[in-house]
Parts: sequence; C-alpha cells; structure tokens
Amino acid sequence: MKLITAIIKPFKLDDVRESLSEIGVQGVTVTEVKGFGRQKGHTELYRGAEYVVDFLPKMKVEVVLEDGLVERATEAISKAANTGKIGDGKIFVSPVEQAVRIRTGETDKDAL
Amino acid sequence: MKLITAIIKPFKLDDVRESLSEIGVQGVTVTEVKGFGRQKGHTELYRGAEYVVDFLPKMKVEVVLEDGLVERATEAISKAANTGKIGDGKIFVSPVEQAVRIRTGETDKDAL
Amino acid sequence: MKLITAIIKPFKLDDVRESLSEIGVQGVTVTEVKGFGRQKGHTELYRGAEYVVDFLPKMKVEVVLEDGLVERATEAISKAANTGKIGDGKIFVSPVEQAVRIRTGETDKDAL
Amino acid sequence: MNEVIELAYALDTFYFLISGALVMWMAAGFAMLESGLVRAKNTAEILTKNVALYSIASIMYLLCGYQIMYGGGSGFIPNFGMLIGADNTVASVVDGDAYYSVMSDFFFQVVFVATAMSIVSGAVAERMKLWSFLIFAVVMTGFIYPVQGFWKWGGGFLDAAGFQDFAGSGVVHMTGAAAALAGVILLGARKGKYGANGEVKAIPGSNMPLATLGTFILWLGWFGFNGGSQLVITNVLDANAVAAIFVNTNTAAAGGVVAALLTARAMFGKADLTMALNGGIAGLVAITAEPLMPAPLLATFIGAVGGVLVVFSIVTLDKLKIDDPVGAISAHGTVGIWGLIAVIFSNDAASIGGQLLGIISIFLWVFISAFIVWSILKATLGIRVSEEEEYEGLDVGECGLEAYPEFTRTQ
Amino acid sequence: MNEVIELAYALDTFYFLISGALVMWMAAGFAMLESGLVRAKNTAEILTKNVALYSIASIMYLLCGYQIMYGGGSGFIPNFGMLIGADNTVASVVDGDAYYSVMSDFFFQVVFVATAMSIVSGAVAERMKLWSFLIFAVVMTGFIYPVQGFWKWGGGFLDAAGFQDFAGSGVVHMTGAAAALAGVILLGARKGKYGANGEVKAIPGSNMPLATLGTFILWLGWFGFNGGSQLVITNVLDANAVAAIFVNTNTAAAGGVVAALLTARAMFGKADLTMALNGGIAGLVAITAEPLMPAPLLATFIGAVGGVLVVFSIVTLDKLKIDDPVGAISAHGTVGIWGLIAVIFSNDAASIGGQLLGIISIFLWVFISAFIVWSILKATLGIRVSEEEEYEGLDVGECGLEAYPEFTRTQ
Amino acid sequence: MNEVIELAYALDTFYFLISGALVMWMAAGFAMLESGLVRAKNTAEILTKNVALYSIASIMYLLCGYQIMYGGGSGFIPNFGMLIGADNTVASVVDGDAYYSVMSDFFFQVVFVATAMSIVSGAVAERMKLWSFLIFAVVMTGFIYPVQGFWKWGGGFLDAAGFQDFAGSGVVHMTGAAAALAGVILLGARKGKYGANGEVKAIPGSNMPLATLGTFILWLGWFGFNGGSQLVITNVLDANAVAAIFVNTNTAAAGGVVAALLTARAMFGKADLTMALNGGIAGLVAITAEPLMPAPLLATFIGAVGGVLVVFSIVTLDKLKIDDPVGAISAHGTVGIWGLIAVIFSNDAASIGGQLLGIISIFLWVFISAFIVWSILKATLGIRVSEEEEYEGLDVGECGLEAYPEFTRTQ
Ligand SMILES: Nc1ncnc2c1ncn2[C@@H]1O[C@H](COP(=O)(O)OP(=O)(O)O)[C@@H](O)[C@H]1O
Ligand SMILES: Nc1ncnc2c1ncn2[C@@H]1O[C@H](COP(=O)(O)OP(=O)(O)O)[C@@H](O)[C@H]1O
Ligand SMILES: Nc1ncnc2c1ncn2[C@@H]1O[C@H](COP(=O)(O)OP(=O)(O)O)[C@@H](O)[C@H]1O
Repeated sequence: MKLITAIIKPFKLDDVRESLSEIGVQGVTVTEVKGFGRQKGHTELYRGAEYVVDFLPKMKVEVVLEDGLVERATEAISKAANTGKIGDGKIFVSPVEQAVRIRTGETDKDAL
Repeated sequence: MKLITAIIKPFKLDDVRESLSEIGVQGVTVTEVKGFGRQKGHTELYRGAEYVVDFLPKMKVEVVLEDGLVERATEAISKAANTGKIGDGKIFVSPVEQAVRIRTGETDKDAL
Repeated sequence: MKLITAIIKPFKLDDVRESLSEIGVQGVTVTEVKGFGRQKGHTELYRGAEYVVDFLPKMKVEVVLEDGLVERATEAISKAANTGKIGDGKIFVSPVEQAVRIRTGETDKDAL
Repeated sequence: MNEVIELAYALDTFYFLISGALVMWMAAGFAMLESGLVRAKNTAEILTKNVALYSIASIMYLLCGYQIMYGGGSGFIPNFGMLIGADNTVASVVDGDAYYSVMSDFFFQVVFVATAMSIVSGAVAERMKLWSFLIFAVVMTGFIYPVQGFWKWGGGFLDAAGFQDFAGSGVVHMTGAAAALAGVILLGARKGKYGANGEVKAIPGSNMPLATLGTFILWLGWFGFNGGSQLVITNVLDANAVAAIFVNTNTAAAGGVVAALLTARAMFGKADLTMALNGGIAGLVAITAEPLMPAPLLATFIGAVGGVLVVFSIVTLDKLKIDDPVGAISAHGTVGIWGLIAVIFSNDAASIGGQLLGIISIFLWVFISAFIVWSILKATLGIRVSEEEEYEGLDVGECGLEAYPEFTRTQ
Repeated sequence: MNEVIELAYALDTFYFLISGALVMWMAAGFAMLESGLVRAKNTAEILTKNVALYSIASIMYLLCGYQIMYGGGSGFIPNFGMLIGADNTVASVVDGDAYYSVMSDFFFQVVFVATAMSIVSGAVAERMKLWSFLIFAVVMTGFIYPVQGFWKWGGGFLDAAGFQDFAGSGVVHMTGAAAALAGVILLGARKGKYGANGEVKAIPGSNMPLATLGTFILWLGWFGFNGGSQLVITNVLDANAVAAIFVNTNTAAAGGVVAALLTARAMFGKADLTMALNGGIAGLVAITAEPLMPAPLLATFIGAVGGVLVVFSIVTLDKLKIDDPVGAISAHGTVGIWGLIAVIFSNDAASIGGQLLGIISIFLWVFISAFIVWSILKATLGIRVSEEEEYEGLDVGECGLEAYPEFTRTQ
Repeated sequence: MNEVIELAYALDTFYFLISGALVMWMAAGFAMLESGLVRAKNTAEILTKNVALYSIASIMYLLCGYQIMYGGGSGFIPNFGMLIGADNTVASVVDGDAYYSVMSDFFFQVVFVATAMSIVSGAVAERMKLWSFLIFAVVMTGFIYPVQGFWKWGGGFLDAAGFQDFAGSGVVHMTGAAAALAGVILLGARKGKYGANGEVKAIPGSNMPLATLGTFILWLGWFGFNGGSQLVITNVLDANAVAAIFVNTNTAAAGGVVAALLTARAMFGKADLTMALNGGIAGLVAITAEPLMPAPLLATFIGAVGGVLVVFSIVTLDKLKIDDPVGAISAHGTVGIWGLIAVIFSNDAASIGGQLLGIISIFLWVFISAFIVWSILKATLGIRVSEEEEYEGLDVGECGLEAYPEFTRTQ
C-alpha cells in the first residue's frame, strides 16, 4: 500500500475529492496546512505598516491505497488540482506497511 | 522504527492517549483533520437552504515508536478508539528511518 | 527522496524555515499540531476550578528532499529549533518514493 | 407663563434628541447584524461600509437632503435647498410657533436616512465593490430618499392623498429595501449560492452573537424611531401616545420573534436563530407604519404576521434566486408593505387605496431611480468585485486587512 | 397651572420610558454575558433562548402578568385580570390622580420580568432543552413572577409586613435565581464538569469580550432599573433621589468589581476576568434593594461585599456540584439576599425580621412552584438534551446552525 | 411658580443623568475598541483593565477627585477635600441657587475621568503589567486628572486665562493621551513591532467587529459627553444649544470617518477600516473643545481635519517607534490639540495664546507627573511583563484564562 500526500490549493479540494472517488477511492483525510514555496505570500498594509502574509493556505490531502491504484490516483489528483499557475502544489508517494480499520479490525486492502 | 498514524473520532482522543501511555509510549502528536469516508456528513438547514457538512471532524494521532511496540500499539489504539460504529477510523503503519530529539541530539530509539 | 518531519516549538518556525532555505530547500509545508510528550501542559484556574491544558501547541514542519540533503537538513533544523529546554521536539525521517509537481508534471528531484 | 413654554420646548427638544440618539444607535445594530450574517472573509468590508454609509448619510443630508425633504414645494417636485435654517428664536417659541429646536429635528431626521441606507448594505453584501456602494450612498441619501420623503413627510402629494405612514414602514424601510432590490438584481447572486440545478445552498453567517446583538440594538433603537415620531411629548395625550408607542413597538417585535421561531420550527424542524432575529426586525418594521393606534394585542398580532411573512419571503426570494445574505429585502420590504396595509386595521384615516398609492409610488420611484444609478455605476466603475476577490474575500481585497486574522485560517 | 401639571406628567412618563428602555437593553446584556461564558457549540442556542424568553415575557406579562401583579387583591392572593387598563385621562391627571402614563408603567414593569427570566437562562445553559425552557418561561413570566411581585409591589402581604425592596434584589433577582436553582437541581451538571473523584473541572467560556460587553450593558441598563424605580422625578427631592440612585448604583458596581478582582487574585493568584464581571453584577444586585438611602461610601461597601460574596458563592456551589455556567445563582441569589439584608444599614423602615420574611416567602414560593413546573416538564417533554446532543453541542441539535462555523473546527 | 422651578430642576437633572449614562457607556466603547485592536492572546487582560479602571476611577473620584477638582482653591493649587457635599435643598433651588442636583453633577463628572483613564489603557496594551497599570489608575483618577481639571473647570488659572475647552478635548482627551505617552515611552514597543533595520511591522488586531462596535458606542456616548456639557437645557436657547451640539458632534465624526478613509485610500491603496474608525474618534475629539459655536459645515470640516491628522499622526508615531496599538495618542492627543486650536475659528472668546497656554500647561503637568508615577512603578513593581509572558500572551499570564479558548490554537 502507498500513502499519497497531495498539497493543493484549497479551492481545488472538491475537484480532487471527486476525481478520487471516480477512480474508486472511498476515503481521504484532509488537513489545513500552511505552505511555503516558490509562490510568494502577499504584503498588506495595516495602519500604514507592512504586514507580510508569507505563508499560503493549502490543503493536504492524504489517501492510503493499494499499489495498483497509485498511478491512476496521482494522475487524477494532478489533473484536478492543476491550474497551471505557480503554487499548484505537490504529490508525494510513500510506503505504508499496514492498515487497520478500527471498527472491524479488517486489515490492509480490506481496511481501506 | 515505525510511524503509526491513526485517524480517530475526536472524542476518543483521551482514551487513545491513555491506552498508548499504558504501553509506554511517552509522546504523540495530534492534528485536527477533516475526514471523508463511508461515514457521511449531515445536512442542515440554514434559513431554509440546505447546508451539507460533508466532512467529519477527526483527529489524526501520530506516534513514532520502535518496531517491537507496533503490534501492541495498534491493538491499544484499536481497542480504545472502537465504538463499533461507522467512521471509527483507520490505523496506518509506515517506516521511519531516523529520529532525532532536537534538545539533546539523541537519535533513533533514544529520541522517542 | 526523504520526508523530514520536524515537530518544533511554534516560535521557532521562522528560524527553522530560514535555516532550511539557507541549505537550498525551497518549499516546506507547515501544520499546527498539538503535542503530548515529556513537557507537560499547565494547569490554570478558571473561576476557581482547575483547568488542565495538557497539550502544547507545536508546529509540524514537513519537507521532502533528495537523499543527499537529509543530513544537512536535519542538522539545520536541529540547530535552529534548539532551545535546550524540554519540549524542543523531534525530527523524523522517512522514505518517499515519488514526487510530482502538479503544475508542470515534473517528477521526483525536479518536482521539489 | 413663558417659563412653562420654554420648559416644554426644552423637554420636547430633549425627547427628540434622545430619540435621535437611539436611532443613531441603530447604525451599530445594522453593522453588527450584517457582520454576523456574512462570512468571516467579508466582515471587515461590511463594517467599513456601515461606518462609511452612516457618515455619508450624515453629510449628504446636511448638505442638501434635509432641505429637499422639508424645504417645501408641492406635489411631486420638492424645492431644492441646502443646509439647515436658523433655529427658533425665543420670541417665536413663546408665540407658540415652534415646539422643538430645528436642530433637534434635523438630528432626528438625519438618523432616519442613515437607517434607510443601512438596509441596502446588508442585501448587497459579500460581492459589491466598496467604492461603488459608497457613491450610491451619496445619491441615495442626498437625493433619492429625500424626494420620496418629501412626498409624504414634507407635505407632498402622498400626504395630500391621505397616505398614512407614522414612522416610516414605507418612507424608510421599504425605501431601503427597494433600493437594495434594484442593486441585488443588477449584481447577481453570490458565487456558490445557487447550484447548477437551481438548488439553494446555504452560506452560513460567521458570528451569531453579533447578529443577535445587532437585533437587540435595533430593538432598542426602535423605541426612538417610533417613539420619537410622535414629535411632541409635553402634554398628557402626547405622553400617553409615546408610552403606547413604546409598548406596541416592544410587543410587535416580541410577536415577530415568537411567530418566526414557530414558523421556522414548523418548516425546517429547527429553531433557526437567524429567522427569529429576522422575525423580531419584521415585527418592528410591521408596526412602524402605525405604532400608536392599535391596542397592544393587535400590535402583537401585526408583528407576528410580520414574523411569519419574513420567513416565507426569505425562502421565496431564494427560490427566485434573489440573493440577500441578511434578509433585508424581506424584513424591510415585504414586511414594510404589510405594515403599511395593516394601518387600516386601527387608523380610520387610512384607506386601502391611499396605502396602495403610497406603496406603489414610493416603490417605483426608489426602485427605478436606484436601478438607474446602479446601472450607471455598473457601466462605469463596475459594481461587482472580481471572481477571485470574491473567493478570497472582500476584506483583503478592499480593506487590506482581515476581520479575524487569528481565527480563520483558510479562506 | 394645568400646563405645568401636564408637563410634569410628560416628564415623569418620559423618564419612565427611558428607564424602561435601559432595562430592556439589559436583555442584550444577559444574552451577551451568557453567550460569552458558554462554549462555542452552545452559543446559538443560548442566544435563541435569550431572544425568545424576552419575547415571551413581553407577551405573557401583557396577557396576564401585569394584571396579576398590579390588579389588586390582598394578602397572598392576587386578583386575576388580563391586558392593560385604559390610560389616564387629562382630567384625572390635572386632578392629581396620576403622575405618569399607565402604558409607561406597564413598559417599565414588563422589562423587569424579562430580567428575572434572563437570569434563569444562564444557569441552565449548555444542557437544557430549548422548548422546555421556553414553556417554563411562559409560566414563570405569566404567573410565578407576578404572584410574588404582587406580594410586595402590588400591595400584598409582604408590603404590609414592611418588607423593603426598592428595585428588586428580591422581587426580581432572587426570584430569577430561585427558579434557576430549582431547574439546575433537577437538570444536573454538565457532562464533564465534575470528575469521578468529585473534583471540579473548568469549562472555559468561549468569548470574553462578549461577556465583558454584556456586563457593561447590564451596568448601563441598571441605571434605568434602579433609577426608574423612584417612579417620579419632577420635583427637587425626587430629582435628587434619582441622582443619588445613579451615583450609588455606579459606585456599588465599582466596589463589586474591585472586591471580586482582589478576592480572585488572593484565592487563585490570577486576575480572573470572569470573577470581576460577576463582581460588578453582584455589586449592582446588592445595591438594588436600597439604592437611595446609603451614602456613596456605604453603597461602595455594600457592592464590595457583594463582590466578595459572589466569588465564594460560586466556588461553594461548585463544591456542592450545583453547576451554574455563568454564576447567575450566586450573583443574583446569594447576593440578592445580601442586598435585602443590607437595607437595614441605611433604611430605618426596614427590620431584619421583615427582610427575612420577604426573603423566605419569595424564595419558597418561587423555588417550589418552579420546581413543580420543571418536574412536570421533566416527566413529559424532558428537560435535558441527550448525551450525544450535549457532546455535539446544542446549536446544531436545537437550532440547526453553528454560532461560529468558521472559527471552531472540532466540536 | 415654584413648581415650574422644581420641574426645570428635575429636567436639568434628568438631562444630566442621561448624558452621564451615555458617557458611562463609552467605557464599554473603549473596552470593545481596544480588545478588537489587540491580538487574541492579550484580549482578556485588556478587558480586565477596562472594567477595573472604570471601577477604580469611580471610587477614587468619589473619594477625593471630585473635591480636588471642584472644591475651590485658586490658581494652580486646588483645595483638598473628600467625598461629595450634601445635595441642594428645595429652598436653595427655589431661590435660584442651583439648576441641577449635585449628585447628578458628580455622576456626569465621574464618567469623564473614567474616559480619560480609558484612553491610557489602549496605548499601553499588550505588554504592561496589569497591577502596575491599576495602581497608576488610582493616582491618575484620584489626583493627576483632578488637578488639571481644577485649573480649567474648577475655576483655576487656566479658566482665568481665558482658555476655552467646552467638553474636554484638552482636559479629558489630551490628558489621557499625555499620560499614555509617558507610559509608552517608559514601556517601549511591543516585541516584534519594529524590525532590526527600523522597519515598522504590522501587528493586526484580532477582532474588527468589536473595534467597530466600540467606535459606534463611543459615537453614541459622545452625544452625552458633548451634549451634557452645556449643563442646562431648560430654556429655548440652551435647548437650541444642546441640539446644535448633537448635530455638530455627529457631523464632525462623520467628517472624520470620510476624511480618514480617503486619506488611507490615498496613502495605502486600501480602505483601512481601522483608520476609518480612528478617524471617527478623531472627528469627535476635534469637535469636543467647541461643539456649540461652529456651523455644521465648519464642524464637519474640523472633524475631517482631525480624520486626516490622525492617519498621519499614527504613521509618524510609528516612525518614531512610539508603539501605540490602538492609536489612542494620535486620536486623543494630536487631534485633541487640533481641536483646542480650532476653537478660535468659531469662538470669539478664545485666543491662540490662551489655547496654547492651556495645551502646554495641561500637557506638561500630566506628562511629567505621569512620567514620575510610571517611573516609580517601573523601579519597584516593574511595568512590563516578562518577554516570555509577552510571547505567550498576557491573558494566561495575568488573568489565568484565554479570551477565545476555542478559536485560536497556537499562541
Ligand atoms: N520540498 C517540499 N516539501 C514539502 N512541501 C513542499 C515542498 N515544496 C513545496 N511544498 C508545498 O507545496 C506548495 C506549492 O509549492 P510552490 O513551490 O509554491 O509551487 P509549485 O507547486 O508550483 O512548485 C508549497 O506551498 C508547500 O506547501
Ligand atoms: N483510504 C484512506 N486514506 C486516508 N484516510 C482514510 C481513508 N479511508 C478513510 N479514511 C479516514 O478514516 C475516516 C473514517 O473512515 P470511514 O470510511 O468513514 O469509516 P470506517 O473507518 O468505519 O471505515 C475518514 O473520515 C477518513 O478521515
Ligand atoms: N514518539 C513520538 N511520536 C510522535 N511525536 C512525538 C513523539 N514524542 C514526542 N513527540 C512530539 O514532540 C513534542 C516534544 O516532545 P517532548 O517529549 O515534550 O520533549 P522533547 O522533544 O524535549 O523530548 C511532543 O509535544 C510531541 O508533539
């Protein structure tokens, strides 16, 4: 199994979720994160003083799935999250050795 | 070493933490996340219009531990977080290659 | 590639980011988390009743980088985040198998 | 004897000023209500609008609005004048020519126009450009409002025709709603409010305590709004009248809250707080056209009908895709009309014909003239922010700051 | 000469109406205070309760409460009547039979009963069913409150017995607290408030600025509450009296704040803001039974003792596992009793016996009758929400919306 | 005839009391404004300060402040006295010796000193120790303020010298600002406010609706502040005067808002809400020295200049590294001076020399005496919290609780 972690623009969340469910992914976990990268935050003026918002709000989407789905999933995410503008984000894939569904005790493939 | 990531129901957090500390785990890191899965969010009415809260608040508990503790930990979490109802969550295990305690520079086992 | 996950004290975030950019890391993702560990939360009194804040606010800094940078990065983080006091946090290193930049479709090294 | 006349003059003036101060306070009520019912990312902007529109109203009504409204003229066309005349001399007061200070009258009137303008800001919230809105406020408070105000309260043709509107269900509230409606139609709905298949989506307000506070402020301020509209208090009958108005104003609002809460409970299965708040405002708007004559039980009923109406009106406007984030058009417009009609239950001087004439005249004037002004603004400066700014929130785009920088994290 | 009498009537009526408007404003104060001291997830519900209870009180007191309280009768049993009588004629005023409008009197009274009811809502917060609460409000404001009000202010047996309660430390505040206590006992504590080993756990309030705003609102409103209770202002002595009441009311509240802050500092080591706020309210409650007679320094002292008492009372009730999220029972009940006793320091007409008789009579009547009503509700509709709803928050359960949908994330 | 005199006495007293109640309400305004403009982690502490300082002011002014200010004396040195004298007898009123109750006068005065003290709390926010601040409040309200108050309003040398300050641009507002300035200089800037290279960094306020609400509250309260300062209303000319003051106060604030908004727009490119709010306050401060004489258009202009000035003053102070989180020194100090100078535009009794004498005398007295008191506190208890406490927030450190425990997560 693999964990796919995608850092995306917040307003693309719904699209990404839909594209994942189209390829059969049933569950995902989402976290609000702050991103620092090539895309720069903006400078505001508050009462005449500079106010640098140097982080950008991003969403981290995490989904664990069978190895066989990884390619399709990264593609689906890539497509759904793409705007072509800087800051679109990244997808990382890393290994998962075990999975358990707490409710039933099912493991691995069955747990996803 | 392994990283155990558990997605659980928020109100089970204290139970999970206790059950982990019982088996000797001293540190955990917790994140508030939004879960999408088989368990469905609810529909509310606000001023007569539908209002679908389609994510569910979940807690992500992350703990890094020695390989030997993994089984006991997953069991402990499973037990503590179980309500038998849909949405109880998942446990994932993945490899960690290195750990450092920032304060002391201790590494790996000693860092946990 | 590796994922470095550092749990640090919130007010050290800027230092850590700077030290990482000094060694050439261009992007990081940051999450607000709650930490439980050896450092204990504090007990407050609210209207005469005890009020235990048993978690501590921490920042989780995640950065994916080439294997060659890992050592320098952990060192940089360690140094920047160190206060010598309990609760300084941890650094974990784990494997990443694949990376994609959503905007361009570049992969792996080029995606970081 | 002159001391008594002077004393009466002083008391009437003081009563007017305190009533006016209470109405001024309603500006804070609208600001809180509206900022509670929009999303966090548009909160600073709506606050800016509210503070600025009140200020603009104060200045424009001073510059020309007051003279247009009360400077004489006849029929449809008011005289055009500027500023305020001299205040009463002691001699004229002693001769019985004046009951209260001209300045106190101006103050009482200026806060009314601000109220009308406040109604507009809520309906166009979360998508209108700040500066276009403020320019509209200049025209509305300096011209559109005073003209119809002249028709009724300045002695124009509606007054002559027997149209009854004690404290302004029409002159103030429906006027605000009509201008708002014109704006909303030209502006379109907020992005995401209506689904592809026409379904209505909820966009929950960000801060319910503020919305509730705003409603309580309005409720309090309304005692000045209606109570002050008796204009004089210094004899037994007028004092009794003001007291009756206080009682009716309060009980109509109470009726509106209870009725709206029960209606929402019946329709949606939940005690929708926002509907209860709109219900209270609806009760107040409903009784404003005639807060004096009805017995308290009738006043409660008039308010309660307003409370029911506002819920149905909000749901209906949503079905028509008229997107009003705070329910202002329903609470002030739909219910304002109801209030004007309900006058005939208790005031013999009112006729259904006269009331309809007033409703139609005011509505058409305000709606059409506002529509023209909004259209000109749309064609020139534009009235709607860019889609990106709407998504990111008007606060950062228009005001350069966030209303709650530490509470919300992703926009 | 008649002009002077009419003018005095007008001023007294106006003074009454403004005082009443200030007391009405206290409804907003309670709403803000309570919503600041509960958790975010129960905020919309407590706001709904506050808006609705004020409305219910307004309607029920109109329907029958006012006549029960002031319609005559003797001893224990009031007459039963409905609505409000006709207002004074000019003739009766000129003959000296009336000092102010009946309607203004009604208005001033109706806001008092709303105050009493507001006290209840805070104490039962975060776990009581909305609709059961509202039904209780119907009985409380239409019957329980008016009956004891008749005993003292309507000319019943407590008045005859020389019980002194100028503006209602007992009739209003202790009454609210007694009804709240009955409710809290039947309801039980919030889940998680008391640990398995009996330890008291803190459940911090979600919004301190709101709680502070609420306290300031109450402070302001109290000038109407106490100041209006002089009933007449149109001569030198009454005017002096009203002024003295303003000064004493203010300084008692100030004494309460300072004393509570120092007490909290001494006991807990921190300047607990919530205790300072409760201290201010305690100072106000304490002086309410006799805000006229004490010299300002004595008033400060009476308020300060209230401020100390409220801290100890809150801590003690917590030890007794009587869970009152906002401290209402302590601030209005414990301190209300203190205020009634403190009357004897400055008012020669008061005796300790008379005061105790009043305290006991009112407390027993309200507590027992409220206990019965709550019990009936408990046995029928139920008074407590389900454990799950309590965990998830009453806002979603009862009102179908969240008070701060964008600020809090996990319930 | 005596009835008429008594009635006039009653009305003047009532007018005074209501004016005072409106000014008391300004305490809530400052509390909301300041808590909206600080960060969430320092919110409960600033609320505690505001509630406590108002209470301390109430008590200290009762104890000795009022007698110092109004107890007589001549030139620079006031008499020293305590408490309040007896109120007027009927005989003295009928003889024409008194127009309103002494107690009502005290009440009106006591809320003024609280206003001055409120100004200080905002400027030193987010880093000053709570208890040192409260001790300063004792000295400021019991001694520093009353002494200069005596100079002008108590009949001291500034009054003799023809210095004009109708309602206190100098006596109240500049006084508060001068004491604040002394404190801020000794205290230093908040950590992180100025970068290593001298650049000014923004520290955004946490809650814009609160700041806006606070401004509206101040605006409303100011009608009492200025309107009540006419002292008497019971004849045509005084009634006209009070009405003119209401109009001017309102329009000056409006001018301030519009001017500050446009200035901010021009300078920063955005409609900075906080500047608009400061502009409104600046307009109010500017007109306070002479709210009666100017025609409304001139009043608007005086307010507008205040609105421009406040923006430049805030930016300038920041460049000088004088860190004032809420802009109090600019709005009340810089603009207070402008207001005092602007008196000469409309009041023939004022001279530029007299005004400057007043400005300099009051500023030096307050600044120096405050500087000494702050210095003593600094040397003993300390006035600044530890760096760690500043980082973690004063709420937890000083008050043991958080203002918004569920909304913010990392400090
Ligand atoms: N090496 C990295 N490790 C972890 N997260 C990263 C890394 N690089 C970028 N990110 C995340 O991806 C987001 C987008 O990256 P950015 O460099 O701004 O644009 P792009 O994705 O177009 O290259 C960042 O805001 C950050 O959250
Ligand atoms: N494949 C997955 N990858 C990551 N997180 C998942 C995945 N499936 C489920 N989750 C998380 O687990 C939570 C519970 O899953 P759900 O399907 O609702 O119920 P259950 O755990 O009973 O199967 C989800 O809300 C989501 O946060
Ligand atoms: N085994 C672990 N797995 C995951 N996170 C941990 C683990 N141990 C500690 N942490 C995180 O690191 C933080 C610091 O750890 P703590 O034990 O308090 O101090 P120190 O880092 O000095 O040993 C904790 O608050 C927690 O967030």
